[in-house]
Amino acid sequence: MAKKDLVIRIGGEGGEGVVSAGDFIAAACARAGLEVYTFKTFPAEVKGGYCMYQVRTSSERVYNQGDTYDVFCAFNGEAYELNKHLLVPGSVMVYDGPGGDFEPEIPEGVIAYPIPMTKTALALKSKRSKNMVALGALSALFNISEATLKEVLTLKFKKKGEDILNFNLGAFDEGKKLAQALEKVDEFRVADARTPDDVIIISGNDACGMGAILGGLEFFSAYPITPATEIAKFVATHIPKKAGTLLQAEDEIASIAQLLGASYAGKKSMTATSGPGLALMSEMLGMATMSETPCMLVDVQRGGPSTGMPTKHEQSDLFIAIHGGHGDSPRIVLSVEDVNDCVNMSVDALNLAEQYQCPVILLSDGSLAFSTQTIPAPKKENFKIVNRRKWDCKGEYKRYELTGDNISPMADPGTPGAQHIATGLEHNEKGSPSWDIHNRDLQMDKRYNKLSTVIENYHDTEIDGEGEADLGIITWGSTIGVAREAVERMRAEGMKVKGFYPKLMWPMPVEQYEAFAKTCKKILVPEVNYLGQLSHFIRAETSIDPISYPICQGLPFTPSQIIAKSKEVL
Amino acid sequence: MAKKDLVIRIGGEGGEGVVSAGDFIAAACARAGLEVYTFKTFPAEVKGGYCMYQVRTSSERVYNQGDTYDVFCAFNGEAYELNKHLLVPGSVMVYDGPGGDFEPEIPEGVIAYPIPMTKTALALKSKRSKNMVALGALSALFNISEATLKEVLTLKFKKKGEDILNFNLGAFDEGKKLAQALEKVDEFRVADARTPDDVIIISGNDACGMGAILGGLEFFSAYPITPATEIAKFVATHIPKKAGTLLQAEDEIASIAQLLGASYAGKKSMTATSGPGLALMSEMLGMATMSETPCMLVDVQRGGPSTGMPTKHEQSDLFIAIHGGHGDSPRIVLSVEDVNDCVNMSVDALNLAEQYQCPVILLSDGSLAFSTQTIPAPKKENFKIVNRRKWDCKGEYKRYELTGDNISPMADPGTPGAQHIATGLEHNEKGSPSWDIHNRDLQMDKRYNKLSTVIENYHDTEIDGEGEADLGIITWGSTIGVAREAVERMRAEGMKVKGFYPKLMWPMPVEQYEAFAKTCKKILVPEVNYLGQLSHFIRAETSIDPISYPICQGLPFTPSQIIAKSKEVL
Amino acid sequence: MSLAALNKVEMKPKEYKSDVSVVWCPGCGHHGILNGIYRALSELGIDPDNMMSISGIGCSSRTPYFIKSYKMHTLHGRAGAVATGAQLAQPDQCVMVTGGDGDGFSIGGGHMPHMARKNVNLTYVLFDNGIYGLTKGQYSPTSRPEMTAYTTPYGGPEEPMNPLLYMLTYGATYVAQGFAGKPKICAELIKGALEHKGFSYVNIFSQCPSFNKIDTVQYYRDLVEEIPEGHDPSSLGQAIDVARGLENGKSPMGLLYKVDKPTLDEKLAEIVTKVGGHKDYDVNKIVDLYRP
Amino acid sequence: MSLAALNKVEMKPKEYKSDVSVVWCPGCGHHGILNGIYRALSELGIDPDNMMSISGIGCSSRTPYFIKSYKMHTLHGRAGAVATGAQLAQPDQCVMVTGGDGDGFSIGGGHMPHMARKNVNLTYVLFDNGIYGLTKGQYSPTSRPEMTAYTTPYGGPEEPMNPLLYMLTYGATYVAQGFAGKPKICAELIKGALEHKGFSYVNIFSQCPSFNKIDTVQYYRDLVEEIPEGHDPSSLGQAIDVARGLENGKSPMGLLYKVDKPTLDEKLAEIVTKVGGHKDYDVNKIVDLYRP
Ligand SMILES: Cc1ncc(C[n+]2csc(CCOP(=O)(O)OP(=O)(O)O)c2C)c(N)n1
Ligand SMILES: Cc1ncc(C[n+]2csc(CCOP(=O)(O)OP(=O)(O)O)c2C)c(N)n1
Ligand code: SF4
Ligand code: SF4
Ligand SMILES: [Mg+2]
Ligand SMILES: [Mg+2]
Repeated sequence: MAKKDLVIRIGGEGGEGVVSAGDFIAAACARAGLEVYTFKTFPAEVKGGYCMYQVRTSSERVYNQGDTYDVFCAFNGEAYELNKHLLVPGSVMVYDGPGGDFEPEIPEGVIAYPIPMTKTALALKSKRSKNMVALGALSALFNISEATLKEVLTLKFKKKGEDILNFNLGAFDEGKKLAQALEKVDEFRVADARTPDDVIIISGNDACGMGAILGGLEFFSAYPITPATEIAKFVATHIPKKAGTLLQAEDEIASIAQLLGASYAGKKSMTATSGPGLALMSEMLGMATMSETPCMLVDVQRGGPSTGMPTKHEQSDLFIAIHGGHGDSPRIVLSVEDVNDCVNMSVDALNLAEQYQCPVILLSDGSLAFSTQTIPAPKKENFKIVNRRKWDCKGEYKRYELTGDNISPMADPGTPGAQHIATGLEHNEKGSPSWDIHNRDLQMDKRYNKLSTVIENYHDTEIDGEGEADLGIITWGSTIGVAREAVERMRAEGMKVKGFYPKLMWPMPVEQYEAFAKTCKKILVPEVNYLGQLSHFIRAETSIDPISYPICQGLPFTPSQIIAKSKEVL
Repeated sequence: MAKKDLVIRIGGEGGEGVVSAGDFIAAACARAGLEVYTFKTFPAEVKGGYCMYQVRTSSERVYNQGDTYDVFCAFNGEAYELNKHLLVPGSVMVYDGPGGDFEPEIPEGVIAYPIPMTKTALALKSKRSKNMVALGALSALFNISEATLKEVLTLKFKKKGEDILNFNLGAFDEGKKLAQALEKVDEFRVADARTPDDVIIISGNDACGMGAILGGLEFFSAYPITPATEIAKFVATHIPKKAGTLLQAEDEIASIAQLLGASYAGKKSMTATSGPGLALMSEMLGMATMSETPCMLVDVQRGGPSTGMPTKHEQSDLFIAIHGGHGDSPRIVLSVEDVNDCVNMSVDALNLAEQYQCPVILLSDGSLAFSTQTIPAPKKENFKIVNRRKWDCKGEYKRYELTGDNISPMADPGTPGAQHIATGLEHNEKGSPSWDIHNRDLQMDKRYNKLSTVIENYHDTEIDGEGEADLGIITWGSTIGVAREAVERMRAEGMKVKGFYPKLMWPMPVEQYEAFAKTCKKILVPEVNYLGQLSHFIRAETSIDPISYPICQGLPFTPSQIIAKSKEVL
Repeated sequence: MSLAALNKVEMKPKEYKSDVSVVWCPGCGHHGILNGIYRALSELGIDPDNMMSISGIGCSSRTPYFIKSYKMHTLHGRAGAVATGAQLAQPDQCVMVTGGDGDGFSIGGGHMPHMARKNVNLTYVLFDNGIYGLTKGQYSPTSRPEMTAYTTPYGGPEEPMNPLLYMLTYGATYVAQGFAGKPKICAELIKGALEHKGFSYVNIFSQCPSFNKIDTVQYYRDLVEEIPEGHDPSSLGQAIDVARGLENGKSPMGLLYKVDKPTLDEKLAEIVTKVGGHKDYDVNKIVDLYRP
Repeated sequence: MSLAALNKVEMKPKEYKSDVSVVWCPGCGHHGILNGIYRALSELGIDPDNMMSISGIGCSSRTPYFIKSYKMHTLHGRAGAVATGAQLAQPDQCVMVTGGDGDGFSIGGGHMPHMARKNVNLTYVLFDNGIYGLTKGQYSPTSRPEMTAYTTPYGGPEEPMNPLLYMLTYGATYVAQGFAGKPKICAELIKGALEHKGFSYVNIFSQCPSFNKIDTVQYYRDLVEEIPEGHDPSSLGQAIDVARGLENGKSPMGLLYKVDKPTLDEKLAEIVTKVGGHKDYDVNKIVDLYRP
């Protein structure tokens, strides 16, 4: 398979402009009509610490961050130390030298381009221009269109004034010159510009906010928490334009309580949090279930348990999302694969919450949260918006009426003649407390059975591949993108491999799982957590006996990891 | 099988003395050397409402509340209405009449004894003596030793003064006379007195408190919640005698936080709550896991989800107990069968928490909470008390040292030279924050692997029966006692049935489950919740494909229900 | 409330009774407070269709069941936070929270300051009986330390809190105190609270004869005294003084404090105005911001 | 603390530094507070083996890592509750909580009143920077409304709280305020707090140059002023007045309030004495109470 993509990784100290350099490259590539998938790791410390930004770009669809980098740009010695084990023959390193804080040893077969970034920046009398020097060099070395990059820089810096803009462009040019003075001996280059599709470039968190607003969100309350806070920032910036409301609550319990109040009062409402916040919300989620109040929650998963590894990637909240309440407390759980899903499935989640009058938890994760990706520009017109079923104002109003599909019409406060109570107590059709055993059966059945149509109403789980296979890969969340590439590459090697990529995690489309598994000799379930949480549910709910492949080191899978494991189990 | 037991049910209005009448019968039977198992349902309303107290007593071991009553004593019309469907030929009703608030219709074959309770009480000028009149009548009719009952009454009332005592004894005698004037046509009688074993009679909640104190509890903090609050009451009364500390916290989060602080500071600590409280504690339980702080928690389950049916019986917190935290957060989950277990397993739970330095959740349930039972008198001397492994004061102290068994010695504050941090962040052996991927693997493995010896260290799951069977019943919690009788009765009918009664719910002794299942053609799992929560874990963790039999109406199983279902599935 | 915006109805106090029968013990102070609420609603002519009654868990938190209105019976301690969301969602409706001392100041204590300082436009009526009634008699943050109760068989170890002083400190814009034994005064104070634009708090002493054996009707009757004439309810300083106790050591009954400040919904509406927001804004314009 | 009961050590301030390096941004006020803590510990000669440093989550909550002592880095908002348990378990040790305005008064706000009114014998040092530092700049309960921040791009809609007034209202028995720019005064106030028997609270203004762009060092320098001579720290009334602001509108720096009251551990010990409790009590006697 000819290599169509290029992966550039920049590593340095937080505050050295690593992130903005990466952002500029990503934006320039996107502007040039290429596909972009970025991946970042942030320092866990408050300031400083190692920070990494990786841009993968291609003229074809990019599904994940890639196996490793092709080009590594080292801003400092720490970054070099942390990344040198990945310098394999044929890979390229651009580094701060001479005059940086380290002297790299160049392994056999690795191509190294020294660019005196710090020295040049100091000569320009601004340490902060280091990243511009690097950017200029990278542009010249790897065919990242100078014109486009300069457009992007201009857009960014012109707000800050002509002087700042020109200074940065100047530093860029210095870097370019330094690179042009070197002899290029590698073959890596960013693909040529194409006519751009109708795309946007956006991070997972922003995309959740965007999806929610496209989905008709009217009320949002949350408490800040890494890595979910950017969703609140997006909504805070844009919801007032739609005359909607954003509150920063005093804690997560208050935020979901406010959500339920607003939802009861008729507004499409949501919150966003991460594992610790979800844990705190467990009790109130049960109230949403019992009172049948629409409730949409995004959980951007991070490394657990407890405070864990807050800035690290993990997919380990499936247990709490599905089982994390006392009593039998049904809910819908969705999980996104990529940034595009963040938009579309935020709409889905709001729709499902309204349609089924229950909690809907949308799982995202730490690596998607900050991954910027090019996605088709969403259009309001293309989304179907679902609103809660409203009372027809006929007869006596019963909030928990046993209807044919177990979904009872709602009546917002202010509706004449439909006064009723939303309650966390077991209740009869009218909402009055009831411990009658017959009523208990009816209402428990109602809350579960109304979800029986979720599976048929939601789109089928995607199957990647046809016919019989030796191996079927079932995975979820952002690991799907990794699996897609692994499957494609294995297939190219002649292996018979298929993929099954669920987005509706609960209720589980058991028949779809089983039908898929019937076509595969073995089932492998890679996921980024310790116990193999999806494997657990597959074993519990289906007849499939999967091979669980959990990893739990704070990093996403690479395609190669999945390929290697697939070969091992076959 | 000759009937050796007698079940007397009293029903009436909360406040009419139903509970104290039942308590007196239970105490008298226990004093007479009989086994006692009581069962109550309380009004959910603040005052008034239907209230039921049932005493099952026998000269042999009693495992559960029974299928139904033999004798029903109706204090009022509501109680009669709610219980008349259980009046079958041969059963007996004692009722308030003439002069009560209802006129019962006596079904064919039912024996009815009218006792004018209200009228007699009014004649005595104290409505409150109604229950004494009933007690006297029941004593005379069913051979409940008058002498013993009067001893019990004397113990109770003499504190309140000679007059009150004599008045009550007088009312008792009135009831006795009324009954003696009737012709006894049934054959029910309480078994004759025997030399009492060394027993106590105590409720499940009190027994949890007692076990904790026998287990060396030093610190208790909780927030009141039905049906767990009596545990705090017991501890509040008795822990100061041992110079221990009880706090009523401002909420459940504070109570488990205080617990962790005290435990870190070296004290054996616990809390007690019910489902909603457990949900609120989810986040802090993860902190206990991550910081490896001993943490013992009793969850007295009640009808969920949300506020649900707070005074009703349910076993539906297995999901949250095992899976209710974000991230992969290991813990130990135990579940009691009866009041005797409440004592013994509270000791176990404290021991395991200390030994494994992790959260231990002990599940009890609403019907056990208030069920008083005769149990062997526990003796301090018979309990093995486990304390946390202490640092040997040699070398450098590392809080999270990777030892052979993955259990690291602890050092209480005040220990010279062992300053360290307990943290919810991922950390290295010394406790410093670490995102190193190798360290991450080691510490995740440590937290899970240290629990790998729990199964071998805890006693094996009891198997009821030998050899091959057509049906194996696996159940948990107070349903075990019901299954025991069902199995016994089915066996007496010649059916080949066995039982498997786990008390260690997590980690699951998978091999024991599977070995048991191998000896049974079919496996039936009755449990009082909606989804079949234990069945879920059996399907997920073992190769067994059980027949799930969940009921969820706020009431415990009866032996007959299990027998009927067993016959159905065979 | 913005009562002006609401259409008025003519209903007698007893017409505000729902068809759920009141479950409280005979002699419970909560009965008196409920009567005060009925009367206040009637005097203001509040339309039950435009009212939301919201509560947590406790005997007092059963109140919404007994009132004709839209209502939520939520979780222990969370009524205020739920009501904040409901109020912001429907800023023109009348929102009333009812609940107990435990519900409000123990488990719910973390939400109180924020509701108050944000000046959420709702009325909070706290049924203060110095005990956990529903769970059968544990001490609460307002219990006197000499009380022996469920978990304090040897007496309580804590100083009680002062709800009025808390609320003034938190920035509540209407603070008053009543006593269940004086339903007319209760009605008056609740009426004032409902009329007030902003966060209004009414603390009402309420005896729990079943579980609080020391704070009897008579105890409360002796404890309270009407705030002396001449008190200036616009002065926070004076209000704080009165909240700390009248000169004769009694607990004040009446209106301590009332001030006008912008409410949270008003401030949020200002933001919408500032950005020129409206329901029909074309959200595709937001998408456009993310084109490369 | 019952410092008397602790053995004293001779250690220089810098000897209290742990071997974990400080991670805060250059210019962060938290550095100054930490220095104040080191100095106070040194002056009191506190033995690190007999001290517990406890925190929640936030930049400020990283403090325990930098101090030689036993320590816990707990959950966001829960440090006070954890410390309450730790203090009661080891009443003779020195317990200090450090944390931020968000940690203490937003998510942790529900625990504050109870710790204070129970007079838990510990010291709470609150690093008040009017912002959520660790999560990169959202408004906190002490942020000024004019601040535009992460979730308030159009300005904040809320009135800030007054930590000093809260703590006085809650019944803290020692209340003081400092400013990170004055580490000596901080040291003095923290020292007094650690010496105080009972719940002591020290609020310290601390600039966050990275995310709070309006509450600069200069802003705080202009904001604070030492409490005028003649202030009587035993008078709650005076303390409340000062907490509401000095006459010239400035924020008070110094000791506002100090009073002696029995601590929670003392009161619980009294109960033990009352029942004649001791470690060797024969628990079988409790079992005997349940014989039929
Ligand atoms: C999370 C949670 N914890 C505990 C409880 C149990 N609970 C119900 S009401 C209550 C206290 C009630 O006291 P208060 O709020 O003063 O109301 P009152 O009954 O006195 O009117 C408690 C502790 C609960 N329902 N939920
Ligand atoms: C349950 C939970 N919610 C949210 C967070 C995220 N979080 C961490 S620190 C913090 C606020 C920190 O602000 P502050 O306490 O003022 O300390 P500072 O960083 O300003 O010193 C938040 C919201 C968390 N860790 N846990
Ligand atoms: S228990 Fe107390 S508060 Fe509850 S209804 Fe009865 S008297 Fe009222
Ligand atoms: S972010 Fe602010 S509070 Fe945190 S270390 Fe930096 S300056 Fe200090
Ligand atoms: Mg109360
Ligand atoms: Mg802060």
